[in-house]
Amino acid sequence: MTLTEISRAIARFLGFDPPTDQAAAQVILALIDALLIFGFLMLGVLVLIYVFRKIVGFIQARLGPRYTGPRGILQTLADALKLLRKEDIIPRAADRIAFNLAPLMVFLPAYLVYIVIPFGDPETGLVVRDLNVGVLYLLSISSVTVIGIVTAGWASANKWSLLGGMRSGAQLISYEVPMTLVFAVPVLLAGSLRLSDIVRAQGEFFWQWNAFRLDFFPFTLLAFITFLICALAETNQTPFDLPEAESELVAGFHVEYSGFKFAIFFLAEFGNTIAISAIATHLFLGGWKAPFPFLPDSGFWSLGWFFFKVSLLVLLIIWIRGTLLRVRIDQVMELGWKVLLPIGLICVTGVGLLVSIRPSPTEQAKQKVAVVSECPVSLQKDDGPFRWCRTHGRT
Amino acid sequence: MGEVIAFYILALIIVLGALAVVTGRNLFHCGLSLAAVLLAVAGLFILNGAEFLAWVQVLIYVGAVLVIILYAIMLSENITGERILLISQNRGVGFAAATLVFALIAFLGISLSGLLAGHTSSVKDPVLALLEGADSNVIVFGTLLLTRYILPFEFASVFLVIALIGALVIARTAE
Amino acid sequence: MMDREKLVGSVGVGEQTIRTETMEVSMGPQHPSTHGVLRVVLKVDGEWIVEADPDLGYLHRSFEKLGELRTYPQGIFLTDRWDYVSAMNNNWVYCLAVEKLLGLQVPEKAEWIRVLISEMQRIASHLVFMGTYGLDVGALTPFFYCFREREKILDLFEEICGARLTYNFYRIGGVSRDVPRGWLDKVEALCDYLIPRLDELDDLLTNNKVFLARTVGIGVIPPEMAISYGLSGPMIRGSGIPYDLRKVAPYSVYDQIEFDVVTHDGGDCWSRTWVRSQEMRQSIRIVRQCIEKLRQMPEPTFDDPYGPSTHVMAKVPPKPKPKPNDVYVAIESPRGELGVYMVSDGSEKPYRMKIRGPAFVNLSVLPAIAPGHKVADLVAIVGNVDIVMGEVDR
Amino acid sequence: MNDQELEQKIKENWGDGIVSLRPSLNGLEVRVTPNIFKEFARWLAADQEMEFNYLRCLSTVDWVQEQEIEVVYHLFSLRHRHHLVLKVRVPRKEPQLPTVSDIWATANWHEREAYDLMGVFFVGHPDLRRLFLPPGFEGHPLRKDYIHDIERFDDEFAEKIRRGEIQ
Repeated sequence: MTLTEISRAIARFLGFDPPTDQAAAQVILALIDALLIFGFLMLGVLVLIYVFRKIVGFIQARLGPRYTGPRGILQTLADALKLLRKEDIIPRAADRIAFNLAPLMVFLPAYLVYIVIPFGDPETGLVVRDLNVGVLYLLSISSVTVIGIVTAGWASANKWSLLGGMRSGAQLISYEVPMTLVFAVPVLLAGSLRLSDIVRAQGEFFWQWNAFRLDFFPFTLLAFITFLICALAETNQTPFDLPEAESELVAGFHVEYSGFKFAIFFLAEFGNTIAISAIATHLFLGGWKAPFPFLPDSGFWSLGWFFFKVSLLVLLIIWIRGTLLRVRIDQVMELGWKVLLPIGLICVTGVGLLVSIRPSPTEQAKQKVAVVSECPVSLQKDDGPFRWCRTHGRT
Repeated sequence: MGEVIAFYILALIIVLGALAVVTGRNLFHCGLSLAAVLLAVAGLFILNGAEFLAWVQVLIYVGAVLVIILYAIMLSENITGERILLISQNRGVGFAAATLVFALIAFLGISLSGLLAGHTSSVKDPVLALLEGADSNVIVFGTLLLTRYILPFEFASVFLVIALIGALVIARTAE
Repeated sequence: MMDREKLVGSVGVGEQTIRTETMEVSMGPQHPSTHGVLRVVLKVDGEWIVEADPDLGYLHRSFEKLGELRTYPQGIFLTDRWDYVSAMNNNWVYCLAVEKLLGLQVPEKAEWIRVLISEMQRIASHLVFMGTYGLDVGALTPFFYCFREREKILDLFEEICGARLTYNFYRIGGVSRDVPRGWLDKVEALCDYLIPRLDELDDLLTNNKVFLARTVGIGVIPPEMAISYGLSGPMIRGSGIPYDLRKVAPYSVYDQIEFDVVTHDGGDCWSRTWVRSQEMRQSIRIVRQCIEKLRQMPEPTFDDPYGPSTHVMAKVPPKPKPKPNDVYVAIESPRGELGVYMVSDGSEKPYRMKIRGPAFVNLSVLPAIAPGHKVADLVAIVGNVDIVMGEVDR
Repeated sequence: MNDQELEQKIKENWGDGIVSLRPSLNGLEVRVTPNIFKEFARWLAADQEMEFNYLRCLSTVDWVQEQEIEVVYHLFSLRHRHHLVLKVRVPRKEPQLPTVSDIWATANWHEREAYDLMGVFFVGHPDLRRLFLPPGFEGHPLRKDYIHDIERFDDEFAEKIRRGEIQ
């Protein structure tokens, strides 16, 4: 059963038969999709936090949660409930509107990125909307987070949170630049901005995946590493957890937040961690593909492979968090602008040159795109390409 | 039907947001209203089938330009003391000028669209003809940018590089 | 270090300059990395510190006054609370001062036990430093490792005096009890256990690339400045001056013990951290020598290991009344020169007791070295002073 | 230099200002008058053979019977490794002494502490504020005749805070 089918089944249960009632069905289906994604996000974050606590506990020679539920698996839930029950404090000097709006502005992008991420092979329908500009969508949506963080820092009327918000904004913007550059590498290789196309453009063997592929060595590997570092910075993970560096800025931009709003920030942070791992999986690690062609990777196997790779990346992030310490803000900036940006440029230039010299993979990709667009199961129907061109260019 | 409803909702957001930007008293709220306007404009682009443009709009205007604006507000406003209040002084003149500019743009838009429609209907564009079968407007867009509109495109990039170097030069003299 | 004009900052071209405004930030007393209740009033220009003014007294408990109101043996109970991370040293310096006023000779075994325990306390204290300093610069994991190791030392302390934080073990004229049988073996086993752990800690923290990036060149104290500010302990040794009271003015039996005074010329936060990490190894060396020595001394002759023992305790009257005199006694505590200036007027209570806390003096250099650094560096610098507010405020 | 040599040297260079010179438990103890104190301290720090560059401790003792406050400096020379105890007494009614924080920076906070708790005014100190006790606190608690009226103190303090005189 696929995501689409689940949605349709629920819609049918609610009394909307999709084929007959088009407009309403669309809305209902979209809502159900949104709810499913939200459910996935919540569940994923709950599991992630539990795993995170256990693994960090293991690294730090302690036990982690133990008592709430079997092996402490309900601890996160208990904490979430605790946070929801807490008093919601708004500082007197705070800008109430912006203060209340900020958590939403941070959370929504973290939530919206899941729309384009295929959770497995899109042919089986494990994606909400496989947008044709998926990569661009990811970049632009995640760039909105900065505004939420800056607003949170400013609206709290607290100097620490202002400093934290400013730091965070500076960090996110700085790392978006090299990140955008290395995003271009898989796009160049696949000749498409669609995430599923990027995955399809990667080979069947694991050494043909973007991160390890030998024909573009070392540019793609460099791009992958750069992406990982940027991912750490974008999700505020150690060693780039300066925006909330508790030993310097107390808690950074969310120092004045409590209860539910704090929970939302927390949710967004961990949601982003999963999302960025998923994006890295699709862009560089062959998405839902098995490492060897003789291993099954269709249908629900694709789901399994995808989550396996995402988990590996998340584990890597947790491991780094348990090992490294925090760098200073100027060192963060230096790394971003003086090291990662040139590396990103080199990667893009190198891959671009190699692509233009070699027998064009773009052409192959185009053929694949054509094949994909004929796929009957694909939920996404592309709207008219650049309507202006079409209407005015023809006839 | 759905598109029409979406258009009116977006238009409402744009108009109200724009009004909030120019009449708001709290500078920071003005900035946030501007964000809403820009996002709604991106929504309009999507309605017109220009996804690429829409997300680039979000990426650049919301993710970069607006953040710079918010930074400027945050850094110049004294958070411990009184807040800076934005009071428009020449409302009448401003309104008149805005109306004039709006009328001009509307006139140009209407007349130009008619002109273009009449013009392009007779000429078959070779580039567009080549791309007839493509299914993603991104490819059309990219191809057009790097073939037909290569000169403006390169012009823009050279301009940006000049601006970048200029900013660096200004920043360096301070040291 | 940048000068102040540069710090306040002016950006612009030619004649036109934009002056940026400084912001006053109160760091602490409720701040995660001020080690208790230190408050630093900061003037910052963006992230740059222009001025740092420590505000003390949030943990002021007036021990000097309280000391005047207690008899000499009663005063020992107060000492545990000065520097609660290395309480044994506080006990020691207080007892030393009273013994010196009384002209008392401490039994040799007691001296060796004192040295042994004091060095173990030094390791424990430095472990706390390494852990919390890791926290300050953003590394959570070393904290747990350090505290795991420290627990083992505290377990051994618990075995000899029943307490884990406020020991009250040293007494005027010796120590309260002899060490139990088999305890020395446990200490030796601990030494064997600790050496690889310290190496691991160095790998994890001291020689970590990010740690180096955060601490090298930060909070540099030139040697002249260190002397002028009267810094002591790792703070002055990190500036390359081998000022260690155990060598410079040996007390107890330190003149019979072989060890090296660890110094580093860097003068920055990393040097001081490195000095501490090496000092732990030197302490282990001293502990081993003490064990060696104590093994040659008579075991307790009675069966109850916690019973009274004359060979670790000199004969002291229950209410000692030293002749009117004054004395300044200082020992090398983990933080540096911990001194007590004690004036007696012939009564059973000290007339005046002044505590010279090493962290207090070490902290006084902060306003001089903090400007020109970033807020994050201030955390690194304050953490590196290894302050214990109980002793700074007293 | 050992204590005898130190004594010799001080006797040679300083006449009237020296009140007493005697051995103590911490080496040579010199008591000087407040008049020559600053000059003497400067000489101790600067003289090549003395070079007392390290101020170990600065203490104050309230001799209430003599109506005097004694300020005690424990000095140490890192190069020559000799110790010296420098004592100076000031009248209790008007305890004033020139600062030595320009000679030994250690004295900066120690003098603030002494001012805070004992009420000795160090003339020329760059920043003579209370160190431990809050600004607006009255009296100097380490003096022998200080009586802390907790209720009066609390009320007055609360009142001052309410009026905004104290932050």
